[in-house]
Amino acid sequence: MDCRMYETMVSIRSFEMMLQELSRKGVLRGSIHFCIGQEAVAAGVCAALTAGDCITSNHRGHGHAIAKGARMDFMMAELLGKATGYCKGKGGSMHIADLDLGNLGANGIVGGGIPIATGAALGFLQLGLPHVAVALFGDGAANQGSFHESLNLAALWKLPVVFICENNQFGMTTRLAEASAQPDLCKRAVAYNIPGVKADGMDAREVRRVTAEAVERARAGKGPALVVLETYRFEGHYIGDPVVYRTKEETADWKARDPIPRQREYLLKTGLATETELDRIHADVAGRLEEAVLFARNSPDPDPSELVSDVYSE
Amino acid sequence: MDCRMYETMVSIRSFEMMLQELSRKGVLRGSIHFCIGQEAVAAGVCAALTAGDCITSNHRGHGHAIAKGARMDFMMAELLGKATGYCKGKGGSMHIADLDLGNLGANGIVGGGIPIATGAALGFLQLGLPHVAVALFGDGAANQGSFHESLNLAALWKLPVVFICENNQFGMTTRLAEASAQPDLCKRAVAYNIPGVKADGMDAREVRRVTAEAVERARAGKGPALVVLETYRFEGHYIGDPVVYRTKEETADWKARDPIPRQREYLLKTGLATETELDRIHADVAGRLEEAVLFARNSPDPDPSELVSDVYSE
Amino acid sequence: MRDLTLSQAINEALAEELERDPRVFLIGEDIGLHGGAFGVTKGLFSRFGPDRVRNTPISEAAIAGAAVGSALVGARPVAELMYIDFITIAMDQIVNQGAKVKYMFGGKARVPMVLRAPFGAGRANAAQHSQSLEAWLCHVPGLKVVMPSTPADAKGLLKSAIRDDNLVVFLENKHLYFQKGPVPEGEYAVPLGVADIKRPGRDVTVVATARQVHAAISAAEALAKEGIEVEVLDPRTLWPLDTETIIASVKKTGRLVTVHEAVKRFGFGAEVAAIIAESEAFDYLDAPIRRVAGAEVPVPFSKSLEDLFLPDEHKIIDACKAVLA
Amino acid sequence: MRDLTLSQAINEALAEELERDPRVFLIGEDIGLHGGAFGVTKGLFSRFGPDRVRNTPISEAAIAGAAVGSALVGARPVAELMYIDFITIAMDQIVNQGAKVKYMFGGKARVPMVLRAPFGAGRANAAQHSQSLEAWLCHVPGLKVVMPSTPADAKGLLKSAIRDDNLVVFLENKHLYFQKGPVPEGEYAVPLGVADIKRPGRDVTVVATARQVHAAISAAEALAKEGIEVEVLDPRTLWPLDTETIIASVKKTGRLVTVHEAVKRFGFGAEVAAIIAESEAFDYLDAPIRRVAGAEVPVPFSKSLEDLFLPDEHKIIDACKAVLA
Ligand SMILES: Cc1ncc(C[n+]2csc(CCOP(=O)(O)OP(=O)(O)O)c2C)c(N)n1
Ligand SMILES: Cc1ncc(C[n+]2csc(CCOP(=O)(O)OP(=O)(O)O)c2C)c(N)n1
Ligand SMILES: [Mg+2]
Ligand SMILES: [Mg+2]
Repeated sequence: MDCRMYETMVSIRSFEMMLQELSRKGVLRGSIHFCIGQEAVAAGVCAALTAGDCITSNHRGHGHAIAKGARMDFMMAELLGKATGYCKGKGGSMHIADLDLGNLGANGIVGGGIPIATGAALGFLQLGLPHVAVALFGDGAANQGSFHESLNLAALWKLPVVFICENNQFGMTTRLAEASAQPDLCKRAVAYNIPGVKADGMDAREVRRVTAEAVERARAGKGPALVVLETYRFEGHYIGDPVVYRTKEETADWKARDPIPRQREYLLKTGLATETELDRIHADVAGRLEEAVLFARNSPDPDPSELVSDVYSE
Repeated sequence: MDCRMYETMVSIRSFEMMLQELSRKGVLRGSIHFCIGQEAVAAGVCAALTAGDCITSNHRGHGHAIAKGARMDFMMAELLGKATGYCKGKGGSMHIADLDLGNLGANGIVGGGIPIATGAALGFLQLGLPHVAVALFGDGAANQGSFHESLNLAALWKLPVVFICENNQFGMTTRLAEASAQPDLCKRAVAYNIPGVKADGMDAREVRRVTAEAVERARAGKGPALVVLETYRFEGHYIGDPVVYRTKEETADWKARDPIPRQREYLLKTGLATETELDRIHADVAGRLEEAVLFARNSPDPDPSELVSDVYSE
Repeated sequence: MRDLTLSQAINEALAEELERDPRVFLIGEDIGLHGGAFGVTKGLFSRFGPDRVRNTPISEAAIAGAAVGSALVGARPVAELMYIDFITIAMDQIVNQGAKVKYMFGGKARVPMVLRAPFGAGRANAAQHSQSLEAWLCHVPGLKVVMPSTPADAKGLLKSAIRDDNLVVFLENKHLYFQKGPVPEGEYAVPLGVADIKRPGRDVTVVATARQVHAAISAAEALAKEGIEVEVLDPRTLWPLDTETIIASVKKTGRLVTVHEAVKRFGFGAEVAAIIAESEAFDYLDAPIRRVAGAEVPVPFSKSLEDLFLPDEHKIIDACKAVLA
Repeated sequence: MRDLTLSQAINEALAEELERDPRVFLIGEDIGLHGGAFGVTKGLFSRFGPDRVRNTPISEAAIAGAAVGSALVGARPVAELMYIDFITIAMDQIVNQGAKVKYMFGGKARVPMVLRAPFGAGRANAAQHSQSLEAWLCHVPGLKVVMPSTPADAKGLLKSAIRDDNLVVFLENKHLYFQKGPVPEGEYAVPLGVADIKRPGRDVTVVATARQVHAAISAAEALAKEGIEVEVLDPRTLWPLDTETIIASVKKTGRLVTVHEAVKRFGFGAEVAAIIAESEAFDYLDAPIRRVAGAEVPVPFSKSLEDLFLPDEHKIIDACKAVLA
């Protein structure tokens, strides 16, 4: 499990670094939001879920998708707008989904996934399924009305859903304290009579631990919890963001808490893995990524007929 | 002041009892929501305001309007859809407003007035005016996203606004605890880092006191507060409501706390008024009400040309 | 056949579908014991229990999201908005999520849900409780929009809507709730996307929706006495729209009048007029098209003004005469 | 005259109005130091300070409400939605409150506010960041809707919008942000409700909006080489709509093509087509109307599909030839 999380984080980081490279080459189009620095959240949260559990993600969703088991080749193809992509090229970065894996989708609407996760949890209840839904959203999204309405409904009906707020300290260029009158976001749980937990979002094991607790509670019918994970995005909000809103020092401090070396040290220290094994992980990921890029680049554009298909189900 | 509040409550009660009579006669059309039983909220809140301060009201707004100084004749004419009504007959019960008096309007959208009051407070700030805005809304409205977004924004910017939740225990037919995961609504203030105050909404003086505190705090630039006033509507949600959702006993218990006799006793006990004076108030109100009904009934329907006027400002 | 009100017909459809498919459930404000603001769900709470008939807080965005999310994982929610006017709060979940996920995800998602809501003016409910907002929804690829005019259609269309794998918005005219009409016994469904000629005629085509279908029929009966034969066409489903039937009718009559309660501009009538003006029927048009619709104002409260706001038999008669002049 | 981008022209209008009237203020997400997602408000925060240029949390309903409420008490807010797609969250405050209060209150309220938002496809932003939703807003009595195509118009129209006492929705095409055009020095305003003939012609009228005005002009230039003279009409304000100018043009040319990026059905083109089909110009029409518009799908991400989604010069040329055939 701990090695798995390491691999997940390495995959996410590598995937996004590859995107940066492709972007520099001018191959990438559209809005791309990197989660570099936040990998422990995706890896830790998804490590606490079992088959059948589902997530809703947001605009910063590559990590969530990979952690929930998405294939890098289909993701890469989607990002390049190819017919072989997760969404046949119709969705792009902000709409990658894999319903079979329980990823109900990234989302371009800040706060848009929170009611959907709540609804998925309700659906599980209606269908008698033992699954849990997890909503992943940012600190900025917590100021949307959808957050409030969903948490209240979920708490009221004790729905099997966990609300994970990925507090990376900013909503776009706006610092948490400039957007949220209560900067200690987990206190918002008081408003819904549910547990509010804060944890270190730069530590995958800690993330997994608090998520697992909340997930098992939810699965047991005890209702939702709000989990706030303190983290940081190392990159700008989007490609090309001049990042005028924070200091180099602050970013450097957070980079010192990089979740990947941290997990590496832990694995080595505890003997859960050797240097060789970890290097093999890196090599494996690099290999798969290389293939993913090849696959994506060699894939065809969507057929023109695709423009009008998939609007309605038969 | 204490006599004023008494008169206000008597006016509201009498006005609505007259509406009930008119309704039985089949003269009233549309949705009418009575606030009988809740008069202390309207009277106490508005008694804490000064000229220039404004309120936003909701669908149960007759009391708020009267307490903010509305004329019963114009109100009655509006309820009968007459040209002389507050809105020339275009608004009806759910849209009575008097901007000159600082009543920014009743509202047909549950939760719809909360962002507007917040905006009015922002407007005061922008224009350098020393006024305070008060949002009056129900326990049900507190589950709308607009509540969350507005309280956060107001708290963040320390806007001169007070949020008054008139907790009459029900949103339509749904009991507070069936709608709100945190039934102690003033705890929701924690989510916005603002004071949350609970008070007896059946006691006009108590209402005035807590409101005045919050209003002065807001006026002093210290930001908003959430004030939850515990009250009860003695009537159904709307005319014709079969009221299947509560027991006669519960209603009787609350009726025993009727704010009008309570204030009467207080006035007599403290010698602030004599029986004769209070009876005169009743007689005055009855007289004005009689005239209001006459005025309304004798007023003309709106001219057909009114259909298309007032859509745009020149 | 027995006579039922539109409200009873919808109630029956809901009961039958709740019975038939355990994945179906209802969700909305005060739809439980109370049976909803218009009593449409009356009796269903007692019969199917609180898990199948779910009373919510006043949180339209969460209701819509609960429906979209549960539909995504395989449930079949039927959500009720107390008035269509409140879709303004639920719009993001309906438009940006429910309507689009299938396409955005390359076809992999299904959102088998129905959003029911009453609409329309004429009940002194003023500007925030009287709107007809179907045009907004028809403008959104991914949504289907249904608007029945009779109890029989309502029952059959609602059953189709519930069984449909798409997000279907089902719009119910408040006045029609209380109007009776014959409803077949036993199981049947009315397919989505098929118009119904409610009255055949050769002189002018009137495309009317919901309550206005009845006004159009009255107008047609009055005009018949003057020898004018009006064809009253009820699209029943506004999207997908049965353009073929409309075009065929206009080719036959050479004249078109559209009628709806929504504000005229940018309404359903505009789309029908445009479809005809674009189509082969254009060459058959003998006169300009006429649109009869709600006035271009927020709905007023006063009866005298609200009556002026609304289309009615007389306005339809005038329009028919105008296109025949 | 100097050349400015549309973004610069809007920035200039905002700066001048902030300077002129202390009641004017800006409110929106990340519009402060950052200058908004498209940099339109760049420099204004430093110049006018945080009280006049207000950075908000991500709360579109509260932003809209803050604007409506402050306008009601006499301020003159200019609110920015980062993308028009997010109006789905602010819809209640715009439609049920801001647009209707004046009428509901019998004329006593004023809501002097502007809601600015970028719209349109073609930037690989997919289905939730590429919509053109003007038709929804035009369907709402009480709102005005503006959609400029050139920097000069944008500046002049925005100044009129800010000085208008109504809720004006001001829609800015994302692609145009970066296109330059001549903008007069000094003070001027372009009145709302007046169309502009961007290119005169006698053979066919093309009513196009925003970016499509430029596509229509390109099409007109190409067709001119074949001897076909296209009249390109830019309504500039979609509501109130300058129907007179449109009708006069169609009476002259006898042929009509409409062009916009929004989905065709229930779009602006439908209303224009209906207005013509209803008007005296009907008798002058020599051919069916054609609507060129966005495809009837959520906006796809992939460039190859998005290009197909969008109208363009070639589709306009084809439509013109079709109505001339
Ligand atoms: C409803 C809505 N409003 C605004 C935006 C524009 N936007 C995209 S991401 C973003 C910041 C979101 O902040 P947060 O939720 O903290 O997530 P983060 O980007 O920090 O991961 C904003 C404002 C949007 N996509 N949707
Ligand atoms: C957005 C919206 N949803 C639903 C309704 C229907 N409705 C009108 S009043 C009401 C109950 C409101 O409860 P509360 O806020 O507690 O006020 P109360 O009626 O108890 O005074 C409901 C559900 C509405 N008018 N607006
Ligand atoms: Mg963030
Ligand atoms: Mg209540």
